[in-house]
Amino acid sequence: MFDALGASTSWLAIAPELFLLAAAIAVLAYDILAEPDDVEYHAAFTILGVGGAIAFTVAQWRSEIFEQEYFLNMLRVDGLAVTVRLALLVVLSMSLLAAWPLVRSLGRRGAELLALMLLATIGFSLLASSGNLIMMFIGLEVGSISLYVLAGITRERQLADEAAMKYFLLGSFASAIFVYGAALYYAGTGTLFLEGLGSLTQSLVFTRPGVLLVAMAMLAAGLLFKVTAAPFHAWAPDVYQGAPAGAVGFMAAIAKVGGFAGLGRIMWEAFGGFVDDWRPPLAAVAAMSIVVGTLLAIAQDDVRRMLAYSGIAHAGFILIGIVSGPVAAPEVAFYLIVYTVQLVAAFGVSAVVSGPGSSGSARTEYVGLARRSPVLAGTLALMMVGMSGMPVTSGFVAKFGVFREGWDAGVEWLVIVGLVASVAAFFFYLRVVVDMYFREPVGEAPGTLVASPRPTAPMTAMLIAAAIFTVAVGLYARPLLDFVASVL
Amino acid sequence: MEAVLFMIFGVVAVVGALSVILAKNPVYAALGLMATMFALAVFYVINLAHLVAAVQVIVYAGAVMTLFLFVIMLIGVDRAEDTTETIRYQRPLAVGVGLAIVGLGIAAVVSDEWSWTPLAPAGAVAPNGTMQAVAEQLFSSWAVPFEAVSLLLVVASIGAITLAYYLPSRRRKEDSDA
Amino acid sequence: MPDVDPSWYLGLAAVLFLIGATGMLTRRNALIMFMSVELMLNAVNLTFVAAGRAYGNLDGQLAVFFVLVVAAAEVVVGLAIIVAVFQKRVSANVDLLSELKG
Amino acid sequence: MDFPLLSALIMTPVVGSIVVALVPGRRRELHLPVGLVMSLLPIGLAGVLFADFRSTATFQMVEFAEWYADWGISWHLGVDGISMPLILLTVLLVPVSLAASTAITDRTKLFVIMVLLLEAGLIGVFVALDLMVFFVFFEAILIPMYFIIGIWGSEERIYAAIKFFLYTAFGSALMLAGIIALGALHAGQTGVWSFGYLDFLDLELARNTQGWLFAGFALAFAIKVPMVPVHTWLPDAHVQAPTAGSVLLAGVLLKLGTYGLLRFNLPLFPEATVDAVPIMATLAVIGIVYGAVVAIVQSDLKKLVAYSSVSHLGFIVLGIFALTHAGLEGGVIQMVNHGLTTGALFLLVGMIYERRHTKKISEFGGLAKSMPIFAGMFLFSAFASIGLPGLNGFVGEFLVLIGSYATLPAFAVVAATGVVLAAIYLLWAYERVFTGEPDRDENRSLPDLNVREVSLMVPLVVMMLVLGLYPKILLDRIEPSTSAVLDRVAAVTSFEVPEVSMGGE
Amino acid sequence: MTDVFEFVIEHLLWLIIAIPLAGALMLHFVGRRLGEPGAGYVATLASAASFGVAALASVPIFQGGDLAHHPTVVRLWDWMPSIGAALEMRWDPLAALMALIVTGVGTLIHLYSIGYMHGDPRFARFFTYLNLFAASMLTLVLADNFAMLFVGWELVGLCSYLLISFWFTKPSAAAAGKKAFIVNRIGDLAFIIGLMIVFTSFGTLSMSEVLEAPGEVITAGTATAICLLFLIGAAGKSAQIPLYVWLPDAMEGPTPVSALIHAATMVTAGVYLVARTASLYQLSGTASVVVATVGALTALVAATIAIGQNDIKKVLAYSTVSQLGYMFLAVGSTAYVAGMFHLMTHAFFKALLFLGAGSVIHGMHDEQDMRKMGGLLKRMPVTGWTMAIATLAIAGVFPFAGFWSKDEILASAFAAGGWFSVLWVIGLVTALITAFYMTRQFVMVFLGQPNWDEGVEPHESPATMTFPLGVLAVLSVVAGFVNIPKLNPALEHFLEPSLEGIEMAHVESTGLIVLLAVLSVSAAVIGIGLGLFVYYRGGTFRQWFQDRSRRPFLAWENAYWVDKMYGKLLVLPGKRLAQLAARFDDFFIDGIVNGVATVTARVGGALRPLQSGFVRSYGATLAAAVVGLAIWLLARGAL
Repeated sequence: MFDALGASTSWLAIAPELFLLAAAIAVLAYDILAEPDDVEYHAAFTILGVGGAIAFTVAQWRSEIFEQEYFLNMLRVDGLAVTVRLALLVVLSMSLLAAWPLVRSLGRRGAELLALMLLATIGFSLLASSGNLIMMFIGLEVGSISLYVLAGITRERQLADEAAMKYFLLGSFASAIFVYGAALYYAGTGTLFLEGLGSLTQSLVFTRPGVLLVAMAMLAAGLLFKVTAAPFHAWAPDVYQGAPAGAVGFMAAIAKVGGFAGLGRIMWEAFGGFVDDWRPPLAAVAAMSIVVGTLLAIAQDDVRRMLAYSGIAHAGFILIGIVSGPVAAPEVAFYLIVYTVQLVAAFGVSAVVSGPGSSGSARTEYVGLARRSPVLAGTLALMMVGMSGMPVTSGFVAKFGVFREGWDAGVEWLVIVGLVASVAAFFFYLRVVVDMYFREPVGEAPGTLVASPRPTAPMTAMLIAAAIFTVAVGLYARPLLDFVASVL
Repeated sequence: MEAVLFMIFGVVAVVGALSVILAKNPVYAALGLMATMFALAVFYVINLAHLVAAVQVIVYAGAVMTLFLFVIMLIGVDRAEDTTETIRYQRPLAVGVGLAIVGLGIAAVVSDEWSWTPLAPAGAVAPNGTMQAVAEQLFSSWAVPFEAVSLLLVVASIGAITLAYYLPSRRRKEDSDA
Repeated sequence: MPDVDPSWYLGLAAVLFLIGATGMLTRRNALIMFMSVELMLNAVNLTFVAAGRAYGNLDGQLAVFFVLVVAAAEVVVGLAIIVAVFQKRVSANVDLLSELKG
Repeated sequence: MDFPLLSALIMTPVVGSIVVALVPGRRRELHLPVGLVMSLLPIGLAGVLFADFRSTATFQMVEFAEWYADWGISWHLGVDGISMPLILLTVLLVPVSLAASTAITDRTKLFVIMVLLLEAGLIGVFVALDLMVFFVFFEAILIPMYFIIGIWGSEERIYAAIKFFLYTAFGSALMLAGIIALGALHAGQTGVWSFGYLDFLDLELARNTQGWLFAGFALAFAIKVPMVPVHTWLPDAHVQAPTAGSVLLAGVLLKLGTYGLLRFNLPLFPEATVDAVPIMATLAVIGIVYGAVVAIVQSDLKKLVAYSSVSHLGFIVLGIFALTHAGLEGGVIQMVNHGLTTGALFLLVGMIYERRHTKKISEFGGLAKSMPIFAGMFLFSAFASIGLPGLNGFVGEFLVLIGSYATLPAFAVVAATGVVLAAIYLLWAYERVFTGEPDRDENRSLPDLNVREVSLMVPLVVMMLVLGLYPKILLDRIEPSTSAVLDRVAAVTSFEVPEVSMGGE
Repeated sequence: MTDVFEFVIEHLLWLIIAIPLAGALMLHFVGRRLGEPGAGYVATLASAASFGVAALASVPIFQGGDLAHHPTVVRLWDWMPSIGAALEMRWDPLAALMALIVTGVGTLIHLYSIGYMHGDPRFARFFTYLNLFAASMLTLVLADNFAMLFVGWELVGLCSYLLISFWFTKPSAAAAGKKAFIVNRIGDLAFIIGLMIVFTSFGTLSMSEVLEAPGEVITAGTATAICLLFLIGAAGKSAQIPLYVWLPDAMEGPTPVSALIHAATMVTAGVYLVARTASLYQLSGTASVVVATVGALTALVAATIAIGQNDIKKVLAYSTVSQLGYMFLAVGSTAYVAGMFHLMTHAFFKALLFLGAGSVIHGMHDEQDMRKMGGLLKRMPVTGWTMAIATLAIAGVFPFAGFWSKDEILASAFAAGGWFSVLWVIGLVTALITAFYMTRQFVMVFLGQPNWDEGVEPHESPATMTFPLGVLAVLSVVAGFVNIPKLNPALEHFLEPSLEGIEMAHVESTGLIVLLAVLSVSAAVIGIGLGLFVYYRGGTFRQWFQDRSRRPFLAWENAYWVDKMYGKLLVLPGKRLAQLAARFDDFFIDGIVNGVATVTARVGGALRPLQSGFVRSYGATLAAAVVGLAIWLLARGAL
């Protein structure tokens, strides 16, 4: 069938996705056919699939197909695609380790969970590498629908189905808006390819392409929804609280990575010529995200909800990079990698503390965690410090990167808003540290400790990896920075 | 001629759409939606999108709406719904948003600046959306998206199974404390 | 040549999209909200088709197919979610789903 | 300099903390001693630093390595006469405060690690010649300090820790904006980003721009100092922190503020500095008087010492913004002096707190009878703090006062009242705590200082005497650097440093 | 032989300070082991050795050679180079005189203390402080750099603090020590400000350079400012109005301390300072008038208060204040030699008085209330008779030491004329009062009927205590002969090199000198007579006197309520202000800080209802945001 595409075909270009898909299918098929009691084969398939995907993503970067377009420009193998794909795969790998207890506890549905995670990754990976709005839409939907299901996968719990329902309703609403934006883009340009507008910009006979501006608003809105930028954020706290702990880190991280990749493509590439139009409103969105996320995070008593709001603020910070234009692409990618690692690890800890299938994770559960489980407390503290953007952690380098670009791009006020909000944000990040380290666990009887949560081995490995990553990158981020800068 | 058709089916489409959001009974809403879909199918034909029109009728009006009605019946919500608003500020907000959009539309009509002038290449002929024409495109330049939607279907089916397939025996004790 | 300007269709699509969006915001029955989403997607399709005709290419029509599949997939998952919710709450009223807030 | 002495200075405590981390958790009794030994290593390096230091204005022991080349950040370290004394102070106070922490029995390992990391951060701040490196260390030290206060502090520790953290972080946020702006300005003027201190010295900044940047930096440093009215985190933090925390907080952390003002605000924004002199001097003088006045009526010994810090730090700021040779020198040496004296006072308060578990002045009385050595040490440190000639406190204050009179006569006169007020609050406190008959049973039988406690006071006492009698040992090394700063301010602005002949001639 | 002296001056001058300092250090560390009386002898020896070095170094000065006329400056080390602060010593007649007084009287008092402090548990510590004091005071008088002078200036304050509150378990003693230090600090504040001006004007703190020819560098106005500030400093140290209040309280300290520090040496530092900076005062002119006025007023006020005191040491304390007033009057009247002269004689007789009082207190088992004494002359003859000599000396009876010096002061004031004539009258009246209250004291303590408490058996003190009394008594008699106007102006000649170029008030006419002397002696005699009449002869007349003078007596007894007033007007409002400031800090400044935090958190909380949990309102927000975004994009160009 691909013969018609001629030279435009490249298996390598879609190899990572194919590996993931193969793994997903294998897991499902094995589950259906063999009805296994444990998940060891699932693990093997998944590892193979993810490993292959990572290997081929690196291969894409290293081979001559890099910086080329394939399938008649439907897919690209450019820096953004490769970086984001790698980021997605990192998120996936970490999340798989974190989700393993959930996979086990779900029984048969564990296979479906794995498959959905793999498929969601494929979806966002396609979103990040597509050169066509419809392709992008499909990727977005593959990812999103997987996430809707993930949100409700422990459906016996009331909060889980509420989360799934909210996520689904709002998600499909946002998707409709996105695709209407695509339609208007088509109406304005006659093409669905991203670079179409760029080539048309010179020959536009109308001075104010209203249709395109509305299209821009709607396309942006659809993706801003995914990355939880305020005021498109309302679903995030409810979903992150209600969805099963084991999967929520994955859900939050992967949508953010994919969403920002898409946003970057659309804003920088398709609407690159309209930068003066979209920069102020997008900057406003960034500011609003930062402020709303920070203020509401302060008011939270549930750690997962707090992380959701902080995620809104982080979306704002990353948006500073988007606002700064394509020159900030390395910084945005860096931020995404750094932040999602922390996010997955933090949610991972919450999954251990509150149970893998839990909905919500009250702060009181963390009191005295440092005594009960130093590894969990230490990691979570480090992640909190990292997210808050303290120096010597990767979070600082990431924040500094986007701030610098923002300042360079002329949105100094936004940087200052971000800086001040970072200070307020210390409050809620450090409050977790307070609970874990400064307060004593209150047992049933005096002197007895409440149950000590024990992370599983994969989880521990993931947490330690995340911790090392956070500190190592905080101390010496140059390899990673050089990598994203050279890829992008 | 086309104008007449546009008027007639335009009214049908709008009325159908309005009945979706105004009907107290979901069944009426579903039927209204179906009416709109049929009206749109007519427009597709007018706009030379023959295959689309056919698919619209078969898949959308036929399959999807049937699924809707099936679920309506299954979960027995085919009774009238109280449509008084209970969330504060929801109605005014919705109305406000609506008015803003209408305003935008009017502005778009009035203002020259925002007028929409498609740049059809000189001598472009409106394509005839026959099955063959569509298929040629679908299997060449749109091949990847076409393959990708299969993922979508996989996801959808997994989702449906996961969410709706109910296995009481598999319920774990720790899952039931909600 | 048609005596109806493509922009008429675009206008009609916009109206339908708007009605769909309004339904999304005003109805609390999850099923009707889904239908509103479908309505919005139909408006998108109309836009695609009309614009495609104006530009003289088939991309619009092809897009419709994909939107249609997406819509179908959404319906499947959405209805599954509704069923799941209904199994426990015996209601499709989304306003009842407001335990997560703040 | 082939051997990266400064990097080694930073890394030694880090390595030390790793070593401590590797000590098995069961061997609780080893954590503190091992940490103490580890904290002694930097003293050796600092000794080398002191010995190799040349009294010139240029930066020495410079190390340079690319860090984030395209962002303009490099690992650029160096010391001059302004930072060298503060490094010595840091490496001296850390072992002392560790040795004073035998009362910490809970999570000792974590404590020792935090103190050592804090030390690394503090040294880093003082040797950084790249503003981002500086900022990284400046901000990073908040974390260990936050833990030290929050875990091992007293009742209100959580409030104090968070307040300390947020307050100081707020200041540094605006400073970071300033740093980024400077980087951007550098990019604008030269085409490449840089955060190098020496590069920034070459920037040409409009007066207006300087004003904004000055404000951003100054706010951060003013909070750190702390200057009135942004000082209220200090009493809380001091009172709640454990002894080691208080010692390091007062001894070194506060100096980051004054150090920053001197290192960055003056040379980078000379015109704005000259413009800001009235404001900064006013705040400094208000701080001197206000801090002292508030200290008088404090009922908590630690709080009293904390407010005395507000007062004493005011002298440093006044000296810096007097823009005279003597003022700047006095400011720098007063940083060291305050670190020694206030550190000693906090140590002593900590020792009595360990015995009586209270810091309330009204709980004490007549301690001089039961604890004569303690009383003597306290009185000695108090007089050093009051500014008794012959002890170190006087040198700094006297230089500052004399130095600032030339340019800010009215301010200097008002500031001098701080000298009287210091005597009032400290001697009154001494009177209430130490004199009279010990009327409470628990005060009557308190054991006097033991050998450990005396021996950790001795280095401080000796330093107070040495610096009081022969401050030249530092002044000679400080002078070229402060002169360079002044020359820069004078060269760029219309400000004229008053030419008072340099003695003798 | 001369070479030895020169060698001492040029190379060993530092020993004068270092020996007592070393003594202090040694006693600090091993004093306890030395025990009693070893520690005392070590200290005394140190003081004596210092006296010895000072005496050796003084020889060339007495010889009046080159070394006398050109002050030797020895630089020990640089202290704060940028403000010209160095540790520099100066050896000239003035310094030599002061050094000899300090070490000489000091040694005697050290010796005396061995007996006085007998049995005190902190015996060694006491001598540590005494030696430290000696070192500090010598630092002060030997300084050739204002910075070094200030070192001594403050260190003597420290020693004063330590020694006043030596018996710190007594709350009043502790409070007195603190008060002394703080009041002194107020003076020091002015002194420091003065130093600021000095440095800013001269660019150095070296005294030789500043005092060489100040007129070439600064104007009279600046000089006045400096001098007035120095005056306030001196008033603090020398207990002049308005800062004298600490001195009476300082009597809480052991009596030898009162004798050494609060009579003979430390309190004269102010006088020394004025004399030392005479060239500045001369340049100013106005400042001298103020000095003299302050001195005269202090003399009068303190003398009247002394009448009303019943504590044997308080009388002496106010008498000291009064006598210091005389010295100020002298140096203010530009009679620097007279001032130094009185400083010297006063050191002898006031030390004697204090030591005598100490001996009495010692003998009376720590009783200090004179109303409970009387008739002690028989029990304590040595003390009594030496005290009698001292009383006559302070009263200014010919030919005792006090007569010569006081007479010279009054004569100089008279000679200065103008306003100084008024001051002269005050001085004369004060002389009368002085004689009166001293007589009163002597009578109440030594004459009349014993009013001892039961069980008190007064006894004469041991030899270590009476020996210094004897020496000082001799000095109180003969010291006046060193400077007899016209006949033997030895001291004047001696000090001349130090006061080169200073114009001093002088009475030229011999007749006038005699006349004035007669007047002052008459005042003394009348005072003594009145005293004897009222308190010794007494009976009905005493009753009459006391009835008549009840009101003033009340005022004198309470020292004009100055302490109370200071308390009400300064200390209490100060404390209130401090409390107010502390409240302001807690509630206002910190309130704002906490307020910002609270408001932030509240805003966060207030925003929470927006997240209502209703999916439809989320949808509405989303829709509104999209529309808003679109409108913004569209409106940008349209508007």
